[in-house]
Amino acid sequence: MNFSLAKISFTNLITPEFNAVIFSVFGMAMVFAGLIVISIYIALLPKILTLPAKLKKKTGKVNGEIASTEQEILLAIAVALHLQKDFPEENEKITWKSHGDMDSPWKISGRVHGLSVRAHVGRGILPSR
Amino acid sequence: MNFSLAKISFTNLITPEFNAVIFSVFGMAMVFAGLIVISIYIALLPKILTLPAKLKKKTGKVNGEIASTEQEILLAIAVALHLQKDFPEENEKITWKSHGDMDSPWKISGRVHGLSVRAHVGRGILPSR
Amino acid sequence: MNFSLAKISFTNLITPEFNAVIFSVFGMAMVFAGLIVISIYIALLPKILTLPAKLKKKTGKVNGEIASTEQEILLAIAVALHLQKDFPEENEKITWKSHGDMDSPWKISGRVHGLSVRAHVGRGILPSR
Amino acid sequence: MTWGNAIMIVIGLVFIVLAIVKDYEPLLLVPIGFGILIGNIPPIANMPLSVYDEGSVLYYLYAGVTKGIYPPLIFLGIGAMTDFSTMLSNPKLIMLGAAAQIGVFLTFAGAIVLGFSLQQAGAIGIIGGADGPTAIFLASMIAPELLGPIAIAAYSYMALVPVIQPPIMYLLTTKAERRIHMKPPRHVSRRERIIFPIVAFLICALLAPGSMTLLGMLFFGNLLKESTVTDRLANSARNAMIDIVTILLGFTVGASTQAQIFLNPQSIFIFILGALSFVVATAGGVLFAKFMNLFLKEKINPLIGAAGVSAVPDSARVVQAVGQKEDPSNFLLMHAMAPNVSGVIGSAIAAGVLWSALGKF
Amino acid sequence: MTWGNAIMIVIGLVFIVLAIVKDYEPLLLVPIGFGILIGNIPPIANMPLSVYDEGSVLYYLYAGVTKGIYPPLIFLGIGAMTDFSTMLSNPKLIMLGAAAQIGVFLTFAGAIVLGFSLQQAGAIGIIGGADGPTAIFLASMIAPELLGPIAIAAYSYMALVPVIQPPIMYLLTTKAERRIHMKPPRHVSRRERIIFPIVAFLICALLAPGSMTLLGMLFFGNLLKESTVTDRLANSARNAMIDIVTILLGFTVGASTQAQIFLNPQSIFIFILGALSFVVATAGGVLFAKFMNLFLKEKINPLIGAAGVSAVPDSARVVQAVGQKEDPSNFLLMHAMAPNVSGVIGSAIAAGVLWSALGKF
Amino acid sequence: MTWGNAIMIVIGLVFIVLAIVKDYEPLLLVPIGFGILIGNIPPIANMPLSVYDEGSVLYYLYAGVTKGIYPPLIFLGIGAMTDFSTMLSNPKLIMLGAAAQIGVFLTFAGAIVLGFSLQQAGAIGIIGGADGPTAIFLASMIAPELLGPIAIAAYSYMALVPVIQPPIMYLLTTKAERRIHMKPPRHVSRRERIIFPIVAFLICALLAPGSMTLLGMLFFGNLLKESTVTDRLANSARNAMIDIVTILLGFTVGASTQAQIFLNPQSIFIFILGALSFVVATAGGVLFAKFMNLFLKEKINPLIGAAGVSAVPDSARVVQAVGQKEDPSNFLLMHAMAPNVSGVIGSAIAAGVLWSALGKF
Ligand code: NA
Ligand code: NA
Ligand code: NA
Repeated sequence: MNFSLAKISFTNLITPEFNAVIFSVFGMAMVFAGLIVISIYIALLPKILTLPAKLKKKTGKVNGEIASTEQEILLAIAVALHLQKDFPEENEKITWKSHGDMDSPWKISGRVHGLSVRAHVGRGILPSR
Repeated sequence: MNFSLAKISFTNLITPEFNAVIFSVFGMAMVFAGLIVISIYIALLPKILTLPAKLKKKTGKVNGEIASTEQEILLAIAVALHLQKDFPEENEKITWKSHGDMDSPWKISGRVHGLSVRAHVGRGILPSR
Repeated sequence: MNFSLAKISFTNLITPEFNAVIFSVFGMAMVFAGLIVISIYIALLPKILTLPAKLKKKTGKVNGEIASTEQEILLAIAVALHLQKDFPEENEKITWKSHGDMDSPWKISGRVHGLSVRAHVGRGILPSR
Repeated sequence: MTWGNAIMIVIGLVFIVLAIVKDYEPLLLVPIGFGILIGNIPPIANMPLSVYDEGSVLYYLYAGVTKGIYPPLIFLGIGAMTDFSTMLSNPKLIMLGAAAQIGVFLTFAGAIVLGFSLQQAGAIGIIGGADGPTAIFLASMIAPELLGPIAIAAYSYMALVPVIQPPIMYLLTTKAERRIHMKPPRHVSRRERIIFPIVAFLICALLAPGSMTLLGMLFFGNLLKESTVTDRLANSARNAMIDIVTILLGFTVGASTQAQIFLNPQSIFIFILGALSFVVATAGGVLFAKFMNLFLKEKINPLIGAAGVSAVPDSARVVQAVGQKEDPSNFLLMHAMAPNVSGVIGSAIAAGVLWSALGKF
Repeated sequence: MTWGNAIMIVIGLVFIVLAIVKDYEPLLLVPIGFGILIGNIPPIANMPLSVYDEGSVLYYLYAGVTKGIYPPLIFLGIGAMTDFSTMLSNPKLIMLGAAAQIGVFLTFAGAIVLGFSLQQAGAIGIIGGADGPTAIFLASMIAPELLGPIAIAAYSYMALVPVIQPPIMYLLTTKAERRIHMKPPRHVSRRERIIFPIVAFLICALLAPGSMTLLGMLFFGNLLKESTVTDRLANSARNAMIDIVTILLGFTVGASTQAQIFLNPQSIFIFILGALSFVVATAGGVLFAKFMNLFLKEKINPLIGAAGVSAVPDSARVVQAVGQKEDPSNFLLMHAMAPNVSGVIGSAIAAGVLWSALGKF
Repeated sequence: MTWGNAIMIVIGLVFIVLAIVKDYEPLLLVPIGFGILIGNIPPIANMPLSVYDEGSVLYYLYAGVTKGIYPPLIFLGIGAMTDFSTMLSNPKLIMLGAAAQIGVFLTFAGAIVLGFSLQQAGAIGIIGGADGPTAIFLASMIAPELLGPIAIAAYSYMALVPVIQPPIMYLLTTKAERRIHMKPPRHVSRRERIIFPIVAFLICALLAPGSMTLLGMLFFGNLLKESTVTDRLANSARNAMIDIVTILLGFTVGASTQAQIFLNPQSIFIFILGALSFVVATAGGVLFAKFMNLFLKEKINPLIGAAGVSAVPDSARVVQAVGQKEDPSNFLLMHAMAPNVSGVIGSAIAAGVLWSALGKF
């Protein structure tokens, strides 16, 4: 607050306690370091991600997911019909999650089914979709 | 925080100041009490709700609501036409309530009309709709 | 809080420290003053707003905005096609602003173009639309 | 459980029933009503549950009321909802919103006569402004000890506008007056609507700086709406934000009505004065409209003067309903919106004047 | 960076992976998981960064947890989402939500045996309520020093419900029992749904005033939803409001798990007790359903007893999945919702009882 | 009313006009502009109205600024909006976002030369980061006394990016360079987008823990978005939440510009340094792109270096506009987004470094 023109001086940059020039260079170095590491990581990521797929191919693991989609659809139809029949007015309000204006009985039944599946089927660490 | 294996003992459960066993039983009793009362109340509710309807039948009160729907529709048309004519661009922005992205002039006119009606028509404590 | 019937008296209105009657009159005057000034200002506003338009007519400034609409449309088509081609899945997620569920690539390209225009074209203080 | 608590719980239930069955200001009465229930569950000694127990959850949520934070936020949302077009198209009608503030100052005087302190009288008077947030804001600033009863009185009477106003309107107008048709307002340009909130704010704030907080937010919200370049902000302000604040404000104000604090002769006087203030304000608006008609060529329908009390938008709807009963082809709603919104500005100015004169700084 | 921090960061990553890949409670596990990452970045001495450093941003955001403000707001949103219809149509099933609370009190006793203080034991016990917000609320009130581990345990096990419950359900039921079909619930009128939250609140609050804050908000939210006249409020409560609070709660709870504070024998015991409490609660629900069947003509499928632990709506889904595996034509989801939501009420009552007995006032 | 207040009110009006007519950052300039109006209404002695009066409403709302709470919340919302795809598809371009931070450190040095304290110089330097929330956050942490001018300078220049940048871009590039076409970025998988925010956060936080609060929120928001299982949270974060915080932040920052505090030689120096920092940052980005071209086979269009200052997304648009003027078939927008968002990360790291070195702990 106590600001005056008299204070203007290039000698302010380097004092015994703080060398602003060296600090600024160090600061820029940190910024570059952070972004370079991110950059390298991004460049490598696709290769890392395809690694498990390659390994998987070798082990030749086959899981039962292929047929499950059709099953899931049938199940969803069943749930939807059931809800329609017993709760003609309420059929979109099953749980608080379904009330979030975005979930349909279809999605729920998908999740319910996914539940019964998820313990048995080995998937990759992250979905490939 | 000063946690040690030496403290582990079943005698902790019953001390002169606090009997955890009795308290736990009491706690479960409270949980059951609350939910049993709610349960009884729910079981009785439909019967309570039909009570006034039965009493009403006896008194045989007739109100003028039957014809009012048609009137209300006519009124709504009138308001809508009026708004259309005089405020072609603004006709959905009458009041701050109507601006809440959900009310149309139709609904407002319904409410306006409802207003003139509501002092005269006796309704049940809760709407039957 | 220490409320008693004994305190009820018209003499409360005018005490040496505070004359409630005069204050109330003053208060009403302030309310009227505020709303009268607003009222006058509103009455004058349309005339004030047409003033620059009249002055403009005299200076007869012509700007290049006429042809720009067509150009802008062409540009928008180009951007849209480009996005479609290179980012079939992502074409609505260019910037954080565009992600606000309201902007399309069309609008963005309009803004981009508007940008190149706005330094050169003199507009009125407020848009005439 | 004392009898007082039981009475208050019944009142809370009445609020909820009125809101749901009669559709009286449900956005306010449901939260307040349920809040009254929670506020009158008999407390456990030393357990921090109520809005008055420092450290309880309700205490923190109630801080938005005691610190006066919720009302300006509500005004921000209201500003982002309000269309000032009709007011801009017919500036004469603004006067009616000023005239209705007579209710504020007569009630203020009445409360002084009844022995209330000046600060308390000011806060009670503003009930006549028929604006819940304004009443809560002023009370929290100059008479926090009366916040509960004042808030409840203000919101109750706002909900009862369709019951309170019509008799007065009939009493003070002739059948011929009630049948006056008014010509449709002119179109208002976008420019006018953008410039209005800025200039109106400067006028009000320079005249009555005490009204700055409330009117600043109101006009700021309106600018967000009218500028159109800040649509997304206006949208969030008039939806998520105002809804959340309305819930918390209504609920905690309701919860502040513990019988032990609420049921006393003072509160009864406040309720009587509050009813009176609505009557006076309505009469003030209607009579001033008749007075203006003495000088105007194009007569005003004096019914719309009743909308000057604000209670947006209910009193405008009452005007519409009463006018239409007399002549089904008469549509006064749009005309009534002008005094209605100017009544909001009028009471905020009145609150600002009262605050700057009476605030304990 | 200590080994502890590294371990915690791995745990945070596991949470995120479980949420994204396995779809286990992602709305909670993603914020908590990322919070764990931020909480275990090695701090710079004296720099206000963590939730424990007064004046840091996270400290202020974490105040909503330590003051117990976020949980009631989440209950408000949950109330505005929950449909109590199935519960209203079959009041018998409510008992199952009570029976499952045995998990709370047995764990409470177990924690006392292990040498925890009464307050700590109460807060640990409530993990068995399988309700994150309830657990956080009670812990913040009576044992704030254990808030972190309790919250993490509660949410972890809620997410693991599909893993923990099925074995117990199979163990305690016969194939025939798992195949019991239940007849579709009757239709519930709008009136019943409107009156329910009001009366249920009064019952719970009068019996256990300590449950007032949580249940008040739950039923208030439900009234906003069911009254239909306050639709816009209910809508904002169950969307913008609950989302924002969920983000802040999950994130700051996660950030409170600094290894230095979190990794100690106590936390391990809490995790063991927590797992135990879920097992006991599930067993309690299932066994009580079998007990009820001794007296009922229309038999209950005892699987739905497992939904009494709450963990809405995951445990109801588990019931559906297990039931359907036995008989693909059996749809238990709707029936399981009744004990599921009554379990929420049951644990809130239990929390109220524990709070009023053990609170340090 | 002093002359100073009148000048500030005119500045506020200019901000609003620029926002509405010129469409310069309206989401920020409208709230700030209206805030300036309210901050410069002459105060009434002893009446708690301004952001500096303890107990006033604006004081409480301004606490989100002084405590540094709003900026991380805004970063949360920005994270939930930002698509890092282009950056992921072309990691080389990230360097440009680092190079542009030279503006921060040169301005820092310049401010020290002008006699500002180290802390003040750091806070002034970050204006060159061209990120409003970052500038406000750092200023509130290390030089709160300069918060007003720094915030206004940062936002003003961000709004003026289309005016400040083009001349520098023309000056430092040849016509041929401006015409360089870049090949469309490759497709980025969902996995990459999910993993990115987690790893990037860990890298930044371990290198510069001071950047943890801002970048933690940014990447957390992005994870909420990209994980897709937390869609509803991301949605509320990037709509209702960020809008409400933006309104309150802009409005109260504007209201903090009382002429008495704001109009002084210091502020003028800050504005000069701020303008300088934008110029230096732009030059840094452009020149570094040319430097990179010395080594690259596929040349970068050096214009996109200007987007490294961040000012998301305006500087990317400027790049697009300038590039297209030279060659209408050249679409640089997508390419410019990479340095643009990496510039946000870069300034947050710079802020973290300055904070940890200069913070008064
Ligand atoms: Na009023
Ligand atoms: Na439970
Ligand atoms: Na930047």
